[in-house]
Amino acid sequence: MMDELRELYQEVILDHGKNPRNFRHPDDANREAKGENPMCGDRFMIYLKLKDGVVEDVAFQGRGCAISTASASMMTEVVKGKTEAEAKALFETFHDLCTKDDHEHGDHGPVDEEAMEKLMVMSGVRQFPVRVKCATLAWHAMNAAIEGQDKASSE
Amino acid sequence: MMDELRELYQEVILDHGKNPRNFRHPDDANREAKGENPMCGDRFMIYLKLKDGVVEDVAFQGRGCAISTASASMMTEVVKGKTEAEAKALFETFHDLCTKDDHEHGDHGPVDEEAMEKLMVMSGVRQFPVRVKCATLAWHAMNAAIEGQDKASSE
Amino acid sequence: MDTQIADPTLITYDVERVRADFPVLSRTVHDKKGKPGKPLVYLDSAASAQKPRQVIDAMTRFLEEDYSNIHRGVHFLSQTATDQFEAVRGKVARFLNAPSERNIVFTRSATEAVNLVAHSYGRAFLSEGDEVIVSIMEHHANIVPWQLLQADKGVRIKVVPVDDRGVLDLDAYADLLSDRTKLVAITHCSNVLGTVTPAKEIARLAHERGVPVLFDGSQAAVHGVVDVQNIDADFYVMTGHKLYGPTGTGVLYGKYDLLKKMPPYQGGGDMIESVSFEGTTFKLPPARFEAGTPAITEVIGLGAALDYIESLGREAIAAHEHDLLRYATEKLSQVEGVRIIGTAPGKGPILSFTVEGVHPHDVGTIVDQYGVAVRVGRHCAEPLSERFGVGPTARASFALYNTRAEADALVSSVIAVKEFFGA
Amino acid sequence: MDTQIADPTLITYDVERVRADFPVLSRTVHDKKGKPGKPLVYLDSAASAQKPRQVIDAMTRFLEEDYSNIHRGVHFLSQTATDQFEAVRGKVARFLNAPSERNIVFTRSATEAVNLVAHSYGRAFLSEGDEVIVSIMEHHANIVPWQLLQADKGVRIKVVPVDDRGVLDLDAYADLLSDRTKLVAITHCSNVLGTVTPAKEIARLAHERGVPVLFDGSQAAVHGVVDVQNIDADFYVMTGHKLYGPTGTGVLYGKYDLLKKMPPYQGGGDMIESVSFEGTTFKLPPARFEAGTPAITEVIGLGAALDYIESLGREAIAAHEHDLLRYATEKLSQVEGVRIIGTAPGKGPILSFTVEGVHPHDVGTIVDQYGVAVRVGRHCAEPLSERFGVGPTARASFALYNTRAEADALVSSVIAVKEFFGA
Ligand SMILES: Cc1ncc(COP(=O)(O)O)c(C=O)c1O
Ligand SMILES: Cc1ncc(COP(=O)(O)O)c(C=O)c1O
Repeated sequence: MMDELRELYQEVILDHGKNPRNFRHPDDANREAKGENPMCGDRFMIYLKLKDGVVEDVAFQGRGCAISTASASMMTEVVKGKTEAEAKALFETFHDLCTKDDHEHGDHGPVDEEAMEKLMVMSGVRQFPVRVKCATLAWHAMNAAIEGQDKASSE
Repeated sequence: MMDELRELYQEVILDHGKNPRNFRHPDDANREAKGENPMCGDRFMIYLKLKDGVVEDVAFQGRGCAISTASASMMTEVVKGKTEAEAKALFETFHDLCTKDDHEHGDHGPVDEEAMEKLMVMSGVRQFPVRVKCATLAWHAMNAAIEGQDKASSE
Repeated sequence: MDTQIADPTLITYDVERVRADFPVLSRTVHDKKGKPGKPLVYLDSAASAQKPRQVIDAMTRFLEEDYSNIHRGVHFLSQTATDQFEAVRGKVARFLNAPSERNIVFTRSATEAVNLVAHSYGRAFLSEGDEVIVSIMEHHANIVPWQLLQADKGVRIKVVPVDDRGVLDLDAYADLLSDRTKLVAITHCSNVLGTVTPAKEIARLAHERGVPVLFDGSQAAVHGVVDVQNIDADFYVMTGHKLYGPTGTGVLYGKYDLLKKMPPYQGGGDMIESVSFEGTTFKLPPARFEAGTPAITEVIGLGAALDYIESLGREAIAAHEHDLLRYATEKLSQVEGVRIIGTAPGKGPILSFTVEGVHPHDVGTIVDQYGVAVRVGRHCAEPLSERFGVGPTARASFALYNTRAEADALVSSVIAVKEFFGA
Repeated sequence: MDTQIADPTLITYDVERVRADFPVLSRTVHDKKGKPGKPLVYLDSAASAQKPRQVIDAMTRFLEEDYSNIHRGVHFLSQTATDQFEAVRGKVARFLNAPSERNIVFTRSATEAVNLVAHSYGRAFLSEGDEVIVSIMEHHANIVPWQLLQADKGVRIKVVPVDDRGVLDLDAYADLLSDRTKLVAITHCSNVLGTVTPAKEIARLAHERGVPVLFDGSQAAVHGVVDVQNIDADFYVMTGHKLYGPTGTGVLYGKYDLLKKMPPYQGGGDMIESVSFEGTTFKLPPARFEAGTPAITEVIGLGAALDYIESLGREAIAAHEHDLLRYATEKLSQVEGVRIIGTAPGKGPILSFTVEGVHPHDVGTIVDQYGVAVRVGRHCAEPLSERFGVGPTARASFALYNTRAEADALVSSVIAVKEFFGA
């Protein structure tokens, strides 16, 4: 039992949860989207600076649980500098990581393997289905922002 | 089982059911009220000629089951010539007959004992609670007509 | 009858084994002082079907082991209850061949499902002078909600007639369709006549004019395979308790683009995204239409009921019921003075009838003394009973657990009625 | 604590015997490969209560022996089912001390009951500019229906504040009452703070201006004796599944003269007197508001739940729960960093709290691993969570089957959370 909890709340996650990176609202952001989890009341704003199809900056604000905050924080770290297509591929791959068994992961185009290795720490949520939304919330919002929507669809 | 059925459908009732008395709409009726049983679709109109507080004529039309038709028919026979107060006392006493055990019958003022004896044949409905409404439908409507309402309240 | 007995589907359908699944079917009624009365002959499944042990057990098991409120909890029971509840949405979707579980809204009943559409879709998209087409054989559940909308918004109700067999007059329907038509709401199977309506054709004609169609599948879903995509229904409603499932459950199927543009129906927990006194936002369907705590245990039971139906096979059930209908119709028609109301070809296993000279209410009381449970009255379809000029009728309806012997019991009890009344 | 243990009501209340009535309470959660996990510590009864065997058995028995549709049948089962169903109306009336069973309308849930009033009473008697007064601590079920009415009819919603303990500000309430006030809709017990509101005084002040009052009794009815005549409620709603009864059941109590003048809510079978396309007439309440087949089996189960509660004694239950609340509050307050939200005097057994530095969602996940089921989030009362500036919280709620040992388990699991997070 405690093993699984440790699996979910790895040190990296606790750290990102307490000290989120890129927790700010960049002046020059040109895209933003809201991510909201009505069940627990988590709410994030994701800010992007997109230029020539590249995510030049990405940051977030808001409040949420350790999982969602850590995931948002890590998302900003790995997405920065990626092209839109790369960012979306990362999103899809990360989504698989949180929801599917390894052998079911789809092919979403070339992804930054190093980034995915970093994100592996989040895979513990698979054992906590109700927390999957926490882990993917900021990612959904980031994806929505890239697509020009102002919020991640709740479902 | 067949005993109880015979108790309910006594010969008198079958006869009144098939050949209802006072099945007509008197020209000089000055009161009328509708009685309706939404469950089985029975519908009767009760017509009264009230003069100086006396039921000079009473008749009915409509369609219903053997029980409700017979009861309406017998009602017209016994109520005719009664004062309003006597008619209402008959109604209350008949209602007790159909719904309550003997020892629970209330005192509703002086009633025509002979009429009540006649009406005794209807007491078989007590074994058939769902048919009580049939037996009392025309009576409720008669009572409503005396009170100047145009229909018996459905409950 | 020999040819039917030789029908392979009937041979493999073991009705006695099926009956053993339904505890109530072994009871007697009108017991007197400890003496058993008559064995129950339950021919009132069109009003509500009995429940197999599988359904009762599923509810009991859920309540004893996994019960919790759903959707809002991170704790173990809340998760497992939510998973089981949502799995039934998928089962219902497969049962109706809906494209996805998000097309499935849980309601209290078919009645509530129609009211939901009238309230949400009707009040948002229909206005004064717009027309709703129904048929003369609708159940009150598919009449009164439109009348309430009529009172509220001034819409008009147009009524498709039926012929003397009870067959829907498709030509008249086509003539009623006009630019003013904004919705068609028609039963897929009449609860009085048994008539099965040509749903696909009804939808096609309406869609030619861009008009959405709601089907009341309360009876149809029980007696055959329904494919909402094949008939191209825009809305389809059904009710759990007739599907051998618990009371308190109903289903609204809706095309997603329609559901998505509909405003909320009731307000409360679970249907909102965010609430503040400045402004509240709503979830996407189906959640948008499911305010408050749903009938959780009952939906679990409904899932078990659908599993049960599938385990027997919907086609096998339909064949069995059809055999009973044919058999009972033949036998009952031979009784003098009996008139059968509803003789449409391909009808469902519903047998409404009158006995000359005897009011249906009296028929009901007397056959009940023989243990035979039939419904009498207008069956919540008053305009129809006026149409056939018969007033109330008696109605026997056949379900997956009924037998030919029970049809025989019906017929002999009707003969007893006649003897009793000297009719 | 000694004085409490000496309290005679506590001595006669045998919680272990009570627990034996609830099958689910003996289960473990998070079992792994056949190895039992942690014993369930169910502290989420404010979301939904577990069901005693008596309720489960009543439903099973009904389904196995007496099930039928009601109200419309002359046959044996239909009569006995109708009698049992209607008997529960009487039980509910007695439970609330309503003058008569005709004051009792069965609904799907408390949510539906509020929506019924908003839809029927609200749309008939409120119009643009009229005001509805609610409180800041309402559950969404008593906010969103009025917001839908606001969107529909242009009514305005006024909000009574609470102080920092969660006590309703009666002065502010009195000030909000005006000639524009047409309805007051206030909770009788908050599902987040536990605050019990001064219902009698709320009603008295409203009635001085002729304004009817609806109380949301979803929580209050569970934790004490409610007397609708004594508090002079015009409407009172409650929900069966929190009363140890089945899902799919709710109750609307209404004063009869109010119910009588209200137009229908939903249309369908059983609520009509007569239907024709020329004009339909409706039955008197409560039938008028109960369209379609109700949750028959579930209402039977609700009757068993009320019997069960009465058998333990409502005052004894309240005393037991109050003891648990006091005990748990004292223990939990001693944990550093824990903040308890809602400290009104005389509050119900609901304990909302936050743990400094740890998000409630994480609290929920971790205590769940210890078997402790608490709710986390905004508890469908978002405006309130904004009011206290805390966002979501964790909530433990105590019911008639909880124990001091379970309160201890809660406290030690919260301590484990803190250790885990180094908070
Ligand atoms: C054709 C039809 N529609 C609607 C209904 C209403 O179903 P429910 O009462 O479960 O809402 C019924 C059953 O009574 C029915 O037979
Ligand atoms: C105070 C209060 N009101 C209303 C409700 C709604 O109850 P239901 O979801 O059963 O309609 C709840 C429970 O969730 C509640 O706690």
